[in-house]
Amino acid sequence: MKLNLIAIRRGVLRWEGLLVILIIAVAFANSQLSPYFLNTSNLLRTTSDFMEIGIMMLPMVFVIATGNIDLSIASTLGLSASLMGWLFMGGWDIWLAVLVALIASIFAGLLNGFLIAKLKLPSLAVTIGTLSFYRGLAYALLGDQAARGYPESFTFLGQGTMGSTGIPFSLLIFGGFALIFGLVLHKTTFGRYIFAIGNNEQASRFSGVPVDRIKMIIFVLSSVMAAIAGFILAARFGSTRPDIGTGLELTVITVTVLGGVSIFGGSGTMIGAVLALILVGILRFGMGLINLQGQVQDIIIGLLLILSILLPRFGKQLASGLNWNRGTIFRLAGVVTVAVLFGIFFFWSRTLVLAR
Amino acid sequence: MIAEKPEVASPPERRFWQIFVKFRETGIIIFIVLLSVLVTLRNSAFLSADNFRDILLNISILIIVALAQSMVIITRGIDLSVGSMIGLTAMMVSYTVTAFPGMPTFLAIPLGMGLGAVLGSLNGLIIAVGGVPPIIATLGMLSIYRGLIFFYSNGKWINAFQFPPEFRELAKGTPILGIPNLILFAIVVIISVFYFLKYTRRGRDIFAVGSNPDAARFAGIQIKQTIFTVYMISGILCGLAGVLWASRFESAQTNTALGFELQTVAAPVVGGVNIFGGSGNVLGVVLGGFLLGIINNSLTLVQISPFWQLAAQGLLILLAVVVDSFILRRLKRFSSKRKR
Amino acid sequence: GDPTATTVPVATTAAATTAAAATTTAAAAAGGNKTFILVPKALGIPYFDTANKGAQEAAKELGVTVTYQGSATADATQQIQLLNSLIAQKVSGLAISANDADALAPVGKAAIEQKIPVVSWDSNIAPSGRLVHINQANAEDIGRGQIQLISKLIGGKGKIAILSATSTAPNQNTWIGFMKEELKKPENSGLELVATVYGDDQDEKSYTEAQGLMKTYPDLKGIISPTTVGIAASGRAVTDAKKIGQVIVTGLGTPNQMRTFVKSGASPAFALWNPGDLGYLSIYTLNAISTGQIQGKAGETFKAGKLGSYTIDKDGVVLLGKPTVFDATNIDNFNF
Amino acid sequence: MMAEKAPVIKIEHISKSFGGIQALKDVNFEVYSGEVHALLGENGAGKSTLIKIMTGVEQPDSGQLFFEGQPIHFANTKAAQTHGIAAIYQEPSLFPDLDIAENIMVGRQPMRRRGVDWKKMYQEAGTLLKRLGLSLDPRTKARELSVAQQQLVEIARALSINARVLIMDEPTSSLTQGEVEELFAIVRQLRASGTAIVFISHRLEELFEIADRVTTLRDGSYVDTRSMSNVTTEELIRMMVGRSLDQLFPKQDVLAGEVVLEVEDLSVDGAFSNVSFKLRRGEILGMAGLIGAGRTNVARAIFGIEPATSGTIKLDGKVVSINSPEKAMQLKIGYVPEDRKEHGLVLAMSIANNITLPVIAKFARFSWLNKKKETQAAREGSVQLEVKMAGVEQKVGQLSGGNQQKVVLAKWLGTKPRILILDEPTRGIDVGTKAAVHRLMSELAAQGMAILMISSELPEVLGMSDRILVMRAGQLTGEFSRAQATPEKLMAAAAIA
Ligand SMILES: Nc1ncnc2c1ncn2[C@@H]1O[C@H](COP(=O)(O)OP(=O)(O)OP(=O)(O)O)[C@@H](O)[C@H]1O
Ligand SMILES: Nc1ncnc2c1ncn2[C@@H]1O[C@H](COP(=O)(O)OP(=O)(O)OP(=O)(O)O)[C@@H](O)[C@H]1O
Ligand SMILES: [Mg+2]
Ligand SMILES: [Mg+2]
Repeated sequence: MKLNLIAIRRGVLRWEGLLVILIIAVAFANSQLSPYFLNTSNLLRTTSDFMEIGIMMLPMVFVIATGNIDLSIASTLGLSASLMGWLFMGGWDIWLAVLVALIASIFAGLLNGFLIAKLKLPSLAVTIGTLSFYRGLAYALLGDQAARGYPESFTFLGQGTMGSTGIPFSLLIFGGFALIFGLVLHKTTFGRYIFAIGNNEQASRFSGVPVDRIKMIIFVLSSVMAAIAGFILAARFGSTRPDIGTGLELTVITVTVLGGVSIFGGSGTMIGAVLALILVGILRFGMGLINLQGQVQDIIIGLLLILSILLPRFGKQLASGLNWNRGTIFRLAGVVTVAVLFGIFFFWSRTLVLAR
Repeated sequence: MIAEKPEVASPPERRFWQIFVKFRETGIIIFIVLLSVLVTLRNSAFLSADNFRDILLNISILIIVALAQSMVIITRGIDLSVGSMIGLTAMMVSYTVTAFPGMPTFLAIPLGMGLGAVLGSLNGLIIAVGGVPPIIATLGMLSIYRGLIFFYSNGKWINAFQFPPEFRELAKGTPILGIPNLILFAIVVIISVFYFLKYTRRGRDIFAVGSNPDAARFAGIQIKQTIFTVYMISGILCGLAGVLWASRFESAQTNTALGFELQTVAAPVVGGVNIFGGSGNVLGVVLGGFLLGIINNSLTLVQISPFWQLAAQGLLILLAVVVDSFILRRLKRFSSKRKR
Repeated sequence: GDPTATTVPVATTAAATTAAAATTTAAAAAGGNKTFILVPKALGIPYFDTANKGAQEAAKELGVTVTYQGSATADATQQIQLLNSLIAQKVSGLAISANDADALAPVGKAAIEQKIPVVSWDSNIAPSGRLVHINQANAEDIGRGQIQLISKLIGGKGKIAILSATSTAPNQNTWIGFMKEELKKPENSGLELVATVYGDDQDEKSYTEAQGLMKTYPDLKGIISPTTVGIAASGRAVTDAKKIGQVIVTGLGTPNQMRTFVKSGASPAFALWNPGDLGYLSIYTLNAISTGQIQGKAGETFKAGKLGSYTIDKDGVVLLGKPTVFDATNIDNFNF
Repeated sequence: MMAEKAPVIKIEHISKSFGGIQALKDVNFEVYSGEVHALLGENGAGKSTLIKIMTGVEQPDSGQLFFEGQPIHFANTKAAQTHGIAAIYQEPSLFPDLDIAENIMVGRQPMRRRGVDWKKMYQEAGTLLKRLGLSLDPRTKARELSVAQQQLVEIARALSINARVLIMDEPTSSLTQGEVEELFAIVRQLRASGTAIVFISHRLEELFEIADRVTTLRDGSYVDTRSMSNVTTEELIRMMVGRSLDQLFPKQDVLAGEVVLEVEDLSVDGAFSNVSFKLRRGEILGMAGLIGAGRTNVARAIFGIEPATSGTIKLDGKVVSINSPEKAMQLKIGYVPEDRKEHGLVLAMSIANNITLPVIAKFARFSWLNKKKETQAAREGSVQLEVKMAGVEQKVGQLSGGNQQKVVLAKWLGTKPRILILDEPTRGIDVGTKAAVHRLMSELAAQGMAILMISSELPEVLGMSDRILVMRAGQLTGEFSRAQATPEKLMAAAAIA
């Protein structure tokens, strides 16, 4: 029994451990490759580039842990920021505008939640629809205009730092929320319900878990946090255009699953997600410092995502000994041949045109 | 009250009333008809043969890829890398045909499909053999393949004037009855996929694996091979789509088909493919793609303010999904009442 | 901007004097081991790559290093991330084509505070976030020029439509504004602007929009598309609809993309400046600031190699010149 | 006769462990063609694991498998299938989205030149279903089937393989007598034609009816193999449990109290109609019926899962509307569903978390969890039901089928309901535990709980109920007092006229 418990704990800890090791490795590599990496003010400044992602990631952990997905967050971000900007341009007080936009985001979340929890539509289908719908509303509001001229009290949200420490104010906001979301997920009945629903929604329902209500709450949370991220991003930009934050949802999902939250629902930790955010953050920053092109950076993040899951499994297989029968060798030879042929064609054909 | 997964693909029925009831696509067809009537009232050009041909042209590539996407979704997977695979094969094929203007242009098709097969197989290996969850694997490959386009081309696009003139005929030529090749390709793919899914064991395995993977293991179905196959097919069809894309738009750019994956997921979802795997059928996907095509086409025809177009598009997709599920539920209730 | 563009040349000073004023000594000697960064809106776009060619030419002449660094997609968030890592490296200067004029201002300001000179080119940064903006062409010239061009091509009479990039692209909107001004003139009374649509700078969407225009307005005579993606897509849509000669396409495009359509008559003429010169001028301007020849104040004058002398106007804008009109007679002299 | 031929399957010194749990220790087993060989053992004894090794689902840690005398290794189920080994697993494993015919034929669909021959497939499936006495359209989706119907489809699948070895892991656990008879008739035919059959059941009387020999496992170890003709029930139990057992249906006589639940004209469209009955304090009300009679649907309606479309439910004389399980639980109703895998348990969560799920709020202050209290309660619940486990932190999915069922019971007893609905409560539970569960039910009733027990096992219904309702095709067709009820009367009321 002892043995078994240890095995269980190790299973949970392994992922976070791997992330910590990766973070240390990347940090070390960065400090070797660039003299500018280990510089507090540089690190702090780049932190604020990732806070909106982080803030949206927190409820995304909830959403994915229940076995759902929310593709509409970046659009909700855009809608809230645009509504705020639109009201502000219409002469409203900025904080009143923020409040109204925040309320609007609750409705956005309620619509998602209603369609998913009450009408039992798949979250992917619903949020693909609201992805266009909410972004579309942002365009309808601002059209070809940009909202600008926000007061400094507002831009402080995204640009301000804590006194002379250089710690971005948005980092504080994120840290506070991360703590709350983490505790809710791991220490409360709400968190327990999330995991139960993610593992077996029907059994949860049969056990009296208020499945629909919890889903509603989670999707509302997701939208509200997206709105908050929207205000911070608008504050950081000092302006709002209706396309603000387009495409961020994929980054948020990438970070969440890299953090070990099972895409099928039912498992994951908040610490893992935060560690993944740190990992992606310092990796991006480091790659920027050594002047890797944007696309190359994307390739590396993509590889990281895949290899972080692939390599541990592969290692385990190697450790337990590969079964070198003829079938395996044939297949391996086939794969290698195809890969080599593809590689040759790839490099040869590109020179044909590029050389001209 | 329990969550019921939407249910699809019905076998032939004997009793007359059940044909209508069990016909999964009723909802979407009603929606298409309603939308068409409304649009025609605003602009009668909508109903013209010309416009109809344009809609079909515009959705042909989407349907080809959406069918591949559906097969992946039926196995409980998703392929987010389709846009990047299309872009990469489009670029590589375009480079090749411009480098060898003398080569018979139809060879571009097998070339594209072959390249696509390699890309899809890599996805398949990572997912089926490596055990990486599909959404993670293909999210990663989305960036990787897109990055490779950039690396491959060094940012150099291929423009219309660089292609051999016959290359555009690949998609736009009209050898049979004046129907453009592009539509013919789509029809061939639709029929092939239908046959594959309905009449081959491997095709049936796809449904079995998606419906209950544990049971599939007990039943001795080759799960890994099945999963590998759908991703490889996805690659092959993306390769075909890449060639057609380059031919139709007469250009290969670093951002070709960027973001296309969302549409290829939307079409099956609107067409009733169960996003949790196990069910879905070809007709639904085709209708789903058709509906998306109509929405895009009609938004330009009804002269809705361009600032409202995106919102209208999202709203219509939402409505389609909701209306479909309502009609489905109504029909189910009706059929269960009649059973008694 | 890159006419696929997003941001605005705020200033529209028609009176900018590009003519030679006081000449400053050539900056070539002052190069040293400076590293300037040329930041496009995104990588993998030929227009910007051409600008980079010009920038490299300038670098060679000046004896500095110019690195071409961009994000994967044309997105302000990514661009800010990139700029932050560039600032951290303490590069010698930044020349940025901004994805969002306002959003990039704070980070530009931060760079300037750290003594890293910032200029924007092609697509403006709000004045607080850059020292100088290098404007490819005067917005009013572009806007009015487009109308004059289409009027000539369709014989001064008929329905026309505009196919723009995204509805949020401010420079497109500024140009469209001047087009509408120009249309009010009596000599253009025969032209009727029936619609403005947006192709979002996506090939596919632009194509569909152009198709839609021809269907909704069967007697459409011309399409103006002040964006490289849109004009090429329109050319193709007109060709595919077999309406060459009936519907004339013009706007802003690159010669390579438009070559086929110029020759087929789908788009007999269109305009653009030389992006290579734009990159060239940007690096010269940056170098002039970096070496202290100028501060970026209005009225300062500097020499930019083969392009001659430039003066900074009162909005901190340097104007490259007038756009070139490409047609069948000259298109084969250009390759970008 | 058996001594001359080699056994079709022979297992020698097989051991298997999962993580820290030793499921099988040095087990021997063999089965000859033309023999029905029963496997017997308590829940968690290792029966299912043993057959999974025979079918290639699991790989043994050590030991050897022989097929017709030759050593062999099944790397996967396909390999075992090609050797003619077919199996029905304990948990129904159908494809919910496929129709019955395809579930039966999956991977072996009849082919013609132009691909899968659907017509032939429906014909063959229809014939098989008829043979099993199942009047279902082979085009019906498996999703729409009840657990028992699913089990029958599984049996049809195994039969359609024409296997040399047919392995059945508790195929009868949710079948009623009629279906069991039909199944046994087929098994006898197969035995006569030389098929080797491995049969697992916790219903000892079935073993006496069908099995030739029986092998008993205890705690993963081999105990003995005996011929059924010279073994008694008591001996079997002693081999299984290691001790003898007292009474099997220890029903205490209680005086039923006031009516707590009254159902009037309850109907759910398409499922059942006009069901009326009363349930009293301290009473165990049995509910019998054939498969698909609608008993489960009645329970689901009362528990608010699929609310009634008409009719009323009264609690303590007051009309209540129950439209969700949450509401039902507030009214102190509990429901142990028949499908434990889908509805009863969250397999990937721990035993503790499963047991406390319905009452988790009780272990929290301002929703802040007190894990110590929770674990304590879970431990008590699982000890009471004798769950065989490594600890309450163990995942429920790792437990044997019977032990999973005990966790479901522990979970609902933990809610301390006034009215407990049990849907096939002892499905897959071994005799020893079954007796314990029955004793517990009896005690709970004596303490004043009202129990509605749906069961397809006639002896259980007869042995445990104070009163028995019988359903047929969505209607109540009979009510019997404990004294009146006989198997014949119940069957007559349940059978389709
Ligand atoms: N996948 C698994 N992981 C961990 N433990 C397992 C697993 N499968 C079985 N076990 C353990 O192995 C032991 C034997 O289980 P098995 O399912 O073979 O029992 P069984 O005899 O079939 O019981 P039942 O009559 O309840 O079906 C049990 O203790 C069980 O907890
Ligand atoms: N999980 C479920 N979801 C939807 N419908 C169900 C479910 N379970 C049962 N049903 C429906 O209820 C019908 C009646 O079966 P039910 O299980 O109520 O009968 P029963 O008398 O309890 O028989 P059984 O002995 O099979 O449990 C089934 O044929 C099935 O269509
Ligand atoms: Mg078992
Ligand atoms: Mg039942």
